[in-house]
Amino acid sequence: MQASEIYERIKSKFEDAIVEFKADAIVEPYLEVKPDKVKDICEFLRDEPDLAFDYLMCLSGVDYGDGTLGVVYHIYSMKHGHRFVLKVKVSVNDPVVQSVESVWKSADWHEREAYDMFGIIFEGHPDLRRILMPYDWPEGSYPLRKDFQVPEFYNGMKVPY
Amino acid sequence: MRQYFKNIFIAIWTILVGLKLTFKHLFVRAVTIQYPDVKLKLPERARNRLYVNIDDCIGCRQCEMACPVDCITIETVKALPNEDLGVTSTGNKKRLWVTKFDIDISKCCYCGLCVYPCPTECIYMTDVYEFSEYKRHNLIYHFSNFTPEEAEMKKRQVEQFELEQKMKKAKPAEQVPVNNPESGEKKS
Amino acid sequence: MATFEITTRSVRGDLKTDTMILNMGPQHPSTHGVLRLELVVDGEIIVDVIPHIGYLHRCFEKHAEQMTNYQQVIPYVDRMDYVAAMGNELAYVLAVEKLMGLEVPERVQYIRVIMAELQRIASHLLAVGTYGLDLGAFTPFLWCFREREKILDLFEITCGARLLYNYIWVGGLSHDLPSEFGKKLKDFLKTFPKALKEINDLLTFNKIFIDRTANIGVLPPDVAINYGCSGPMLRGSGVKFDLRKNEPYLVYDRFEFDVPVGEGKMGTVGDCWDRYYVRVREMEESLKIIEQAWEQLPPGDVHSAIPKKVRPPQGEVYFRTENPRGEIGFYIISDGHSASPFRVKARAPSFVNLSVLPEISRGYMIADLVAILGSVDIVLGEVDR
Amino acid sequence: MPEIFNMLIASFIPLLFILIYAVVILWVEIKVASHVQDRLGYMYTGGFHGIAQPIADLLKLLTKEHITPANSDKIFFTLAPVLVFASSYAAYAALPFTSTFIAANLNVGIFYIIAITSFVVIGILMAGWSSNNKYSLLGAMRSVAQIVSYEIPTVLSILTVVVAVGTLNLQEICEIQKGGISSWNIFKYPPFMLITFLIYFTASLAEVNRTPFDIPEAESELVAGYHTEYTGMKFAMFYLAEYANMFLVSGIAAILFFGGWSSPFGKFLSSPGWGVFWFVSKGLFFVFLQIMLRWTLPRLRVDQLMYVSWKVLTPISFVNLMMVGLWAILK
Repeated sequence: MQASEIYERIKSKFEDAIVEFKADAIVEPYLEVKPDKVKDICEFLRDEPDLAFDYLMCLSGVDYGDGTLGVVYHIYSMKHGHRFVLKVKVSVNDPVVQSVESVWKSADWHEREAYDMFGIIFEGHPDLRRILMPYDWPEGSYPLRKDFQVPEFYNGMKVPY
Repeated sequence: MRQYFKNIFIAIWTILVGLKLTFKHLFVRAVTIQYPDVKLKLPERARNRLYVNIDDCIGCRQCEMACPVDCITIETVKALPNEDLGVTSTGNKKRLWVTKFDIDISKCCYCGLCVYPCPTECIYMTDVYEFSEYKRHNLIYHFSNFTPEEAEMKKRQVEQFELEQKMKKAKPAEQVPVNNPESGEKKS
Repeated sequence: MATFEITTRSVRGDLKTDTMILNMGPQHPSTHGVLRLELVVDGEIIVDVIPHIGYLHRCFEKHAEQMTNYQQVIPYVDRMDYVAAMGNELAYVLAVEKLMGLEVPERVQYIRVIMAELQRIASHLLAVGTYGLDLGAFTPFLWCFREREKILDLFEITCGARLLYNYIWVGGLSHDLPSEFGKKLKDFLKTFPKALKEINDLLTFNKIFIDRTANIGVLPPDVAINYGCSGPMLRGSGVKFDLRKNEPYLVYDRFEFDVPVGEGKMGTVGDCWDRYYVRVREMEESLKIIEQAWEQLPPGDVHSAIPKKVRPPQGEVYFRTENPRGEIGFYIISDGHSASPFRVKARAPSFVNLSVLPEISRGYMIADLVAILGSVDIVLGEVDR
Repeated sequence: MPEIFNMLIASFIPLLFILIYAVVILWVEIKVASHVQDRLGYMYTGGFHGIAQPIADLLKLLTKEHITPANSDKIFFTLAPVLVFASSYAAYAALPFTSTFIAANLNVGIFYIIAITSFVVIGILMAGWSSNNKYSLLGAMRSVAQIVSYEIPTVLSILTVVVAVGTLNLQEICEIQKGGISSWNIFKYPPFMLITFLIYFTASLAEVNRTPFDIPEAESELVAGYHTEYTGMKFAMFYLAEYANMFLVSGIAAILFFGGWSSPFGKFLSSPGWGVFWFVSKGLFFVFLQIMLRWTLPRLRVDQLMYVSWKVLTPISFVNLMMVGLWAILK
């Protein structure tokens, strides 16, 4: 199924959740949706038999550098062999996105990573801890954000050595 | 019951098959070599220790830019108009004194990215792979012909020259003679 | 020595017993690196597994943003899955090329296929060997290494490095194949099946090995898909999904090869033995691909399409390829004006595959956990990036 | 006075044998391992194929620091390796090296050996418990379960031989098999004695914690099992005990099934001096077999180990015992 058809299907069900559908984006079209509806949309995408997006390829956090953070979902259907890109944008001051952990289990660690690196809070995630950074990494410091400053000292060690 | 005895039989059989194989390998020629005594010849493309032929370096900093781990540090000083630095073996004319060309080989990741952009092919990877040191700072290789003091002197010379130039620009005077043969010997 | 049933929890009755927390790793012989597993065990039976990762985190994604151009990211990409560096480079380079809309010469594509498949064999050899090591068989490990050395020699004569190649470049390759490559490759293709048979005899079909791995760590296909597993992990569960077949990239659609899937030959579909055997069979299939690719290899120049400056247009791409460990994907955002990527996200197969570990290891014994972890075949460089 | 002197000499000879044998077998083990794996192993120390490397290793172990973990039970921690080594050393007393030398010619020699080697279990449990390390404890628990359950098939198979030869005295068992290869126990009551031997050999592998039954020290699961925390000479004691045990079970196998010190050619080369040679070389052959098995097989899991013992070896050895007994009565 083509991306535009998939978009039509989503539009017919979640008219109010859609922010933007960019059909002419370079390489792949994507659909931007509202962060508080993403779980419902994902559930719909997974459960609808002719969409059947059962495989979450990748979930990436992004810092766009202009005060917005984003989450990008690349999803794939093992059954039909089609793919789709969903996007969510939130402001850096209130970065709350619905968790899709209950839809695809693979989102579990990916969401933890996005939280760890960007501070995006996934609402409804059962175990939102840091995953790659050490547990004693300072609260509120998210290394992949564009405004991240490398600390001068880490645990008494000078950076860079 | 049949499965039970079959299992026992398969277990014994596969163990015997394995034993036969390992026993056979007792007499197979070893593939390892006795390293410090015997050394393999490395292929010509082997990427190991970096080497810089400083006589050919024109100080273009291409390698420094290409390095993904920033292990190369280059400092250059502009040659005075009266100094002739000669040409490299590839025929490029040298215009800069390379007062500092340090490679911190302990940071080097042996990717070889610095080798390709070099216009005079003066930086390349050799097949030397034994260069462990007791002190970490010994792994910073200084390829430049200048000692720090000489480099400092050179820098001051140029500063002074530029100052003079500025002064001269302010009040133009006769040309400084180019191609002073003595200053070409300054190197080393 | 028949297959045996797993009891999930010991019977307690009136006896007061307690679970014990056992720290496995970060320094442990069978965690394949610096993985720390917090095991909650009831005697020898595992109640829960909590993986703690990040000990090898090297900020790959941050590094990639800090580079001055796209080319410089490649050495960093190498270091993700350091036993299958060619595959990582391939995925990254193909993603950038797709973003730029770059066409590469046929010869480059064929050489890339040969390299990627050789790398797959090398990586699977390591996986098979260390799996034997995890289960106490030391000899197959070194036999596998002996074979792997031959592949590394091939890589060394081609690009000068044995492990971290920086060979596949955007638009081309760093070197063309050397003249002696063909002869050495043919030697390898001739001797490898024999070596593989020896390993099969010694390890794969050994009764003790089968008993240790069959019916252990069963991963049903729907769980595997839901957890995003890929590669031998997914195919071991019987899902016939291989990106080389399903989403052909390079010139994979021109070769004939099978996609081996787990068949439950020794136990249940999706157990450790299936995952292991899928890897062994994949090596044979890779051999087939290499043979065909070498025969069809066209002449040409490998440098002709390398662009002077890699500067993709504004846009983003998610490109995935089949690495030895599964689907490796790169999500690259380019802002259009700078020469370095705006954001690179690596979807590492081991990272995703590892997340299913707690799900499939509950109720087994500590010795089984080692077997399961070995069959997942993680590389910590890739898990932590 | 001379009696004590004699006893000292008699006890010293097995000790000397163990030490020399351990050094040799350490070297053999490493060399076999490396050649099986297509490599050379150590080559430098002592000239020919690193012949002096085991001695260097032992010296290194002797000079290493003794580390006692802070929270360990110090008395047991120190005592455990001694106990493990002492029990396997004590078993050598009843081992007939040749027709004229046996440290203690006991009527119930084989019974004594079975009894005294059981002490190893206590030593291992002490080591695992006192280390205050979870891995050690798990290893010790496995080891105890393993040795206790494998005692049964071992004893049953030994009992089968005893039924066949009608004595518990090891020296007499050897005397009976004196007439060359054809009179060895292994060829009696075919095929039951052969099966008995296989059971004994398998069970003895488990008794000495060798692959495929090395789960107490399974390095990829339990790091090093019960001796994880041991260093220096204490560790060397465990090591020595393991190798001493290896020869012990191999020696018993040689005595029970392969004629012990008797020559395979009947009267030819059967003087007491040659007796030592035959006995040691038969024993070493089985040690070699154990080493080969170690570098061939993966290891079993702890419950499969129990399965092998209780559901395979024990019932079959019971059947064997009965058949041999019946046959002996009917004969």
